[in-house]
Amino acid sequence: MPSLFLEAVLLLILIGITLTIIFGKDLLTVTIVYCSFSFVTMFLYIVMGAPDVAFTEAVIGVVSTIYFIMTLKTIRRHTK
Amino acid sequence: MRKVLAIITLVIILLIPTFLFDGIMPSIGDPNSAPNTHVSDYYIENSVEMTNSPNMVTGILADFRGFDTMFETTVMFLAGLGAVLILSNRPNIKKRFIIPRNYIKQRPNIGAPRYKTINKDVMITLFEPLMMIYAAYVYFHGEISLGGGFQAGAVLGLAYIIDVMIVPGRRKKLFALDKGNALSIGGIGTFIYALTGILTMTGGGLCLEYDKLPFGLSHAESHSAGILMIELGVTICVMATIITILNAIMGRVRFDDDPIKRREDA
Amino acid sequence: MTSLETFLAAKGIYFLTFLLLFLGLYGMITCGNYMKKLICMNIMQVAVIFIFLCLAQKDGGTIPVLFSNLRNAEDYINPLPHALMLTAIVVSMGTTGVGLALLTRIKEKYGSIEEDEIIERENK
Amino acid sequence: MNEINICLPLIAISAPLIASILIYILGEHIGKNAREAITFISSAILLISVYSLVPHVLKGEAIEIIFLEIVKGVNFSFNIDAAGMVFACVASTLWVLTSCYSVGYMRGHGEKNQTGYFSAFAICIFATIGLCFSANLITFFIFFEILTIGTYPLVVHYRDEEGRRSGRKYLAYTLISGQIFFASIVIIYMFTGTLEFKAGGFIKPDMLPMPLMLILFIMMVGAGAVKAGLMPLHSWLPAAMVAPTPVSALLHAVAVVKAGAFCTLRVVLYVFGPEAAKACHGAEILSYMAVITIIVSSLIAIRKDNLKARLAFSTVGQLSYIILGISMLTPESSVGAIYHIVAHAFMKITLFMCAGAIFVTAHKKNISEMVGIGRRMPITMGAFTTASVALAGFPFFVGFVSKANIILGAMKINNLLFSMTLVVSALLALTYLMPVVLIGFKKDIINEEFQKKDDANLMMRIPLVITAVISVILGISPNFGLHLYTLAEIAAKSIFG
Amino acid sequence: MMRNLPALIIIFPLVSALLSVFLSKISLYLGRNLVITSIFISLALSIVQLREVIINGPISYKFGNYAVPYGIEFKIDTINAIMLVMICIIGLLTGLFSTNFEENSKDRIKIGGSHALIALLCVGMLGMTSTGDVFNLYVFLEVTSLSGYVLIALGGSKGVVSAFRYLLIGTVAATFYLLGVAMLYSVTGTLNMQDMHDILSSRANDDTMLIAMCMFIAAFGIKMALFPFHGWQPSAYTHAQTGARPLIAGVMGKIPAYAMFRYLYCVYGTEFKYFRYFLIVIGALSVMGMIYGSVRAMAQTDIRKMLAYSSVAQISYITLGFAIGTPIAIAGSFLHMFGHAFMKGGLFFASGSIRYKYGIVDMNDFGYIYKKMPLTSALLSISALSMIGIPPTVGFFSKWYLALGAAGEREYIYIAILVISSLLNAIYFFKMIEKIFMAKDRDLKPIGRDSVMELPWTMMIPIVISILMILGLGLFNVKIINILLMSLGGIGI
Repeated sequence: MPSLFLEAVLLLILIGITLTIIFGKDLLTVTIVYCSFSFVTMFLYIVMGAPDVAFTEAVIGVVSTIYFIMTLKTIRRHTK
Repeated sequence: MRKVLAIITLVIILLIPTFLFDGIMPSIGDPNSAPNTHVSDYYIENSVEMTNSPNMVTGILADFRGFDTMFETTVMFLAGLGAVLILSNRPNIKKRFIIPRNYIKQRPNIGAPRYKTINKDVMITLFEPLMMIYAAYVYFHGEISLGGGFQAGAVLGLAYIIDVMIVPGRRKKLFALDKGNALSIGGIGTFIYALTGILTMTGGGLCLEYDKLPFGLSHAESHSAGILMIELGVTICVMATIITILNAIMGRVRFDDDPIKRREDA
Repeated sequence: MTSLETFLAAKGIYFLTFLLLFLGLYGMITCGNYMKKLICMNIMQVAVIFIFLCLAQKDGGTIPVLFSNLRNAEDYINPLPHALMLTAIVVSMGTTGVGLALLTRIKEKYGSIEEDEIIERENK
Repeated sequence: MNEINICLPLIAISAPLIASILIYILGEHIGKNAREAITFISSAILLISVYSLVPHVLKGEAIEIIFLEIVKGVNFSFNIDAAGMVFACVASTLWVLTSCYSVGYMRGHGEKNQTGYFSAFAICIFATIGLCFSANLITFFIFFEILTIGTYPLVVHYRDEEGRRSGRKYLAYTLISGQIFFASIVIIYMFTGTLEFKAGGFIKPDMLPMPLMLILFIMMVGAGAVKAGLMPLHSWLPAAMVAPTPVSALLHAVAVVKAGAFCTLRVVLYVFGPEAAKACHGAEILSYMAVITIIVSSLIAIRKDNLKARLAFSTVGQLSYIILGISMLTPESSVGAIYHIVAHAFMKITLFMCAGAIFVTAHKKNISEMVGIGRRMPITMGAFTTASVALAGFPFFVGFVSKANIILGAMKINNLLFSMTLVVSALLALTYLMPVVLIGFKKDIINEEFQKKDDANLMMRIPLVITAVISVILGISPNFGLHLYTLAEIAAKSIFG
Repeated sequence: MMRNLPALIIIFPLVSALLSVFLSKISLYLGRNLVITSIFISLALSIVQLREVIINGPISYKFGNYAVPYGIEFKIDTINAIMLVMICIIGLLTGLFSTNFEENSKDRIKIGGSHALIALLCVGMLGMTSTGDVFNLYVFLEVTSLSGYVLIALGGSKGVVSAFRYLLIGTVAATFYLLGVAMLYSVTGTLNMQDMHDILSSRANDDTMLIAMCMFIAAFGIKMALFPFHGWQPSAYTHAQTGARPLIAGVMGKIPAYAMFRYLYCVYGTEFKYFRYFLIVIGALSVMGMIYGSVRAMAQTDIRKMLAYSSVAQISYITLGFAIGTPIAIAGSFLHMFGHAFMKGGLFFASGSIRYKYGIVDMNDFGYIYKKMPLTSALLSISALSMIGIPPTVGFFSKWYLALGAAGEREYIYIAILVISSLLNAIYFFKMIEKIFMAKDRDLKPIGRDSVMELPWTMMIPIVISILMILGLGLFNVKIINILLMSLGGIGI
């Protein structure tokens, strides 16, 4: 089943994104990268055959990114 | 302490391959594995007839496991309530907005950027109604194809967010909700869901047994009506909660074009 | 089925998912910044959702929306985990919302969201 | 068995409890007269109801009352037998006298916290009466712990640093032993399936493996031994001397230490029984401990100048008589031990009341300051002399009756060490008490303070005279009034068959 | 009405909580009063339900009238029927109690909202207790946790940080739980507990089950603050909102313990291959927790923190009973659960009242409080004695059954630990009693509200009921034990 390859690739991308998030210093970058994380996640859901979940994740990804950015406005942007 | 925990976690990460020898989890895609046979087959074969919803996920979500969804909605309301209560105290006076009166006349939308372009105006005027129509479509069509109450509510909430954040100055906002009103609406949305449960009970059935809705409908109709009712509740609640949390957090945000900051700059 | 596919189906995907999960946990533990902790928490939850959806997959199945020509159980993938994970996603979003509200409040009270600075100010 | 007889024990037990609650709730509002009135009324009710139970016990009627199932399989129940009856008679009699004395002492001394004092006192009596009548180990343990907690406010009566320290010491000893007692009850229940007291014991020697049985025996006797102040575990008792004298009187003569001795009695003779106690060698160990305690405590007492401390170490020694009598496992010594509960109560309470009276009237604590005090307080010192002589075991005093029985038991098992110990300790008792009397009545050195005759006030004088007189009367006729000696004999007979 | 009892018990507080904010906008105290009334109705219904269960046996309530493994099922046996009553009582008392902490506030959302949170916390716990579906349990767990986070966060600036830490670790717990559910689902393909048990006993996959159980122990351990997972708990209990603290500290930790019991004995069952090892692990954790919690509690002077650490020790009593595993010990665990809810709830009611009246939380300032607040100090003393295990309070009897169970299994080490733990309890609780009755008079002045009575009646009622329950549960424990044993036999222990 070719979709398994796709899943593996997407998961590897997600792992890369996660590493970026863990070791990132700029919170805005981290937040934007997290937005892309949920974008890739959405693809993965579709590949896994769960369009409903993917739809929800798409909407949620937007909403939570907005929340994160809003919060980011109140706090210092750079971290140690 | 943290370092020790980190090392432990790393060790666990390295140990995962050893845990995952064959047989711990079923092979992906195996049609005969346990999760794909026992309850799953029953749902696939019967849920469409029993719930009158071609989208099996919606059928399960809203009908078989409707009680879960009731509390999922409650969790959303709870999140909104929590955000409002946590941020209900007056912010520290130095960090508060002190908005000059003439400033309000000039710029009724605090969060809006100073500059505006025709592109954004057009985008918004195009997008907002489209999003709302799409939300309505998602809501009504949820049981037939993808989507449902939650997605519809989230899209509606997003429409509001865009309205708040990007609408340029002069135009009136589509709907202005402060966080308290939004919260009340969220509560009422979830209440509609609970009310459906109560109605089925007054009709002589068990909780969320849509066949017993006291409207005198047939089996298929009553299930559709029940699912629509609860999806309405979910939609309202999710929309209101997204707006609530947004308002609660935005009350504390200091934007770049905050008048005080500009005064400081000058 | 090639051997790689068999490996992926039996172990590979699970391995990557678990790796993601524990990376999230690792991030939650090591990151000193509360915002990054929250993001890592979300990543962890997503990883669990992957595991559920992996369980739902079925060879030769299509998405669980009724097509008039397909009536058999083996034609559709398992819809139950999808319904569960919808709920889980929503719950995780609620948690994130509350977490962000707390974050804002912490910043106001302590002037920082770095864990070591907060501990320093708490002990003062 | 008619209904009145079932009611009587209930009245006896509930009277002090109700009194305590009433005093605690109303105490601050109604003033001290009403408070004392409540104490007197309830003590009179208790006295009458306990006394009227005596004839039934003498007739051999069994009075059993089951309230409710307190834990699964065990009832909260009372069973009134001869041994318990002896202790109940002593406690109820002495409550009346001590209350009378307390009133005098507290007023004479102008004490604070009197509400708490009278309330806690009544709780202690409640627990003691409950202990006497308990039919099984659970009920017994409940009252045992109530007694522990109820005594604590009395020990820390003055609320100062010293009081708190001795309170902590008291709690450390009693709570630890109580918890160990609890653990052993659980294990015994697991092995035997019953907890009902039975004369002669409900544990058969083959029920438990031997080392476990010995451990259990030591654990259970330990609880009683702590309260009774057996030697390595006694140090809370002198520390608790910081409390007011009526409290010391209660601790030493009436409730707490007697409860410890009574606990040992119940454990050795009613739980393990003579056979099992002998089989596991526990009784043997216990008796040697008691011998050491008797000698060592008497020697310490001689060196103490503080009168109350001297009396405290005397208590430690005298209580070991009871334990020794029990652990000899002969009928005669058991009679002696049970009767010594009565004897020691009257003798020691007289001594303590005298010490308190001297302290309140003449403000003297140390023996060396009391030269010639007999001139000022002849009645008090007269009572003191009587009790001292009785404690040393002179014939025609109450101490003789019990000690003679214990020595008889020792002779029966041909143990020379025990007999010698008893004789030597009687001499030692004379050694540490007679100097007080002699100093008190010394004539050659004239102390200005003590020239005028000015005895303690009436409320304190009456009780100590009564107890002194009783300790003489009981010495001449051990069965006077309540047939306490017969009761002790009945108890021993039921145990040894 | 009668057949819908299990659902109604949950729906009443839920509806009131949902409408509370809205109604507060109409009239200031309307929402709050509705919440209290609805919890009272739930209490009445749960008592009726308990009677039903005792007479007619376990109730199985199917939502939507779908057959068992397909829909969601509520399974009510006598154990959780009693627990429902307990949750409702403490919830009601807390609802009454917390009305006093918002008089100065005219913020309508806050008045309606904080009571809505209490009601939702009750709803979450009621649901977790009665559900028979593993995923439904997760949803209720989240409802409970979220309302818990917010109630903790409302307790001031330190509360916010504690709430955030609790949120992070609580979400990890929920994620672990979900992971465990995924593993069990991969073996069984069902989500119903009873169905799962049937399938697991016929088609066991021991390795997966082993990992899943580790996940469950970690998840519930975090949620109930079992020893190595307790890190969030002391500061969270300390800084939670004063009005809601009795509910949070008294009941919130017990429900995950019950859930763990369900997994151990109802889903896995004693015939599971590694069952003995789990019992040993849980027993070891409990033993360490008892000692650790008591030792830490001794060092505290803030009464709230001392009580929080003592909770770490007390929750271990409950898990110890599960680890012993005989019916009598498990019944003792549950008795301790009920008893401790009232003891700890009572102690927090009392400390909250002292804080309400004099604004103090440090025990060194408690001098002569017994003259000023006799009833409160009576409650403090009785609860403390019960914690130590002095008869005839309930703490003694639960310890009795635990020790009896341990003796029956010949686990003498557990008895020794029980004894040591109660002595350690005695050390710090008598420290508190000394402070109440014997410390120097500090000339405390009531802050603000001066009244004839010791406290307002909404605070007196919880205090009096706590005293009565501690003594009543102690004296009539056999009735409860019999009811509990009735169901434990049905589970097959």
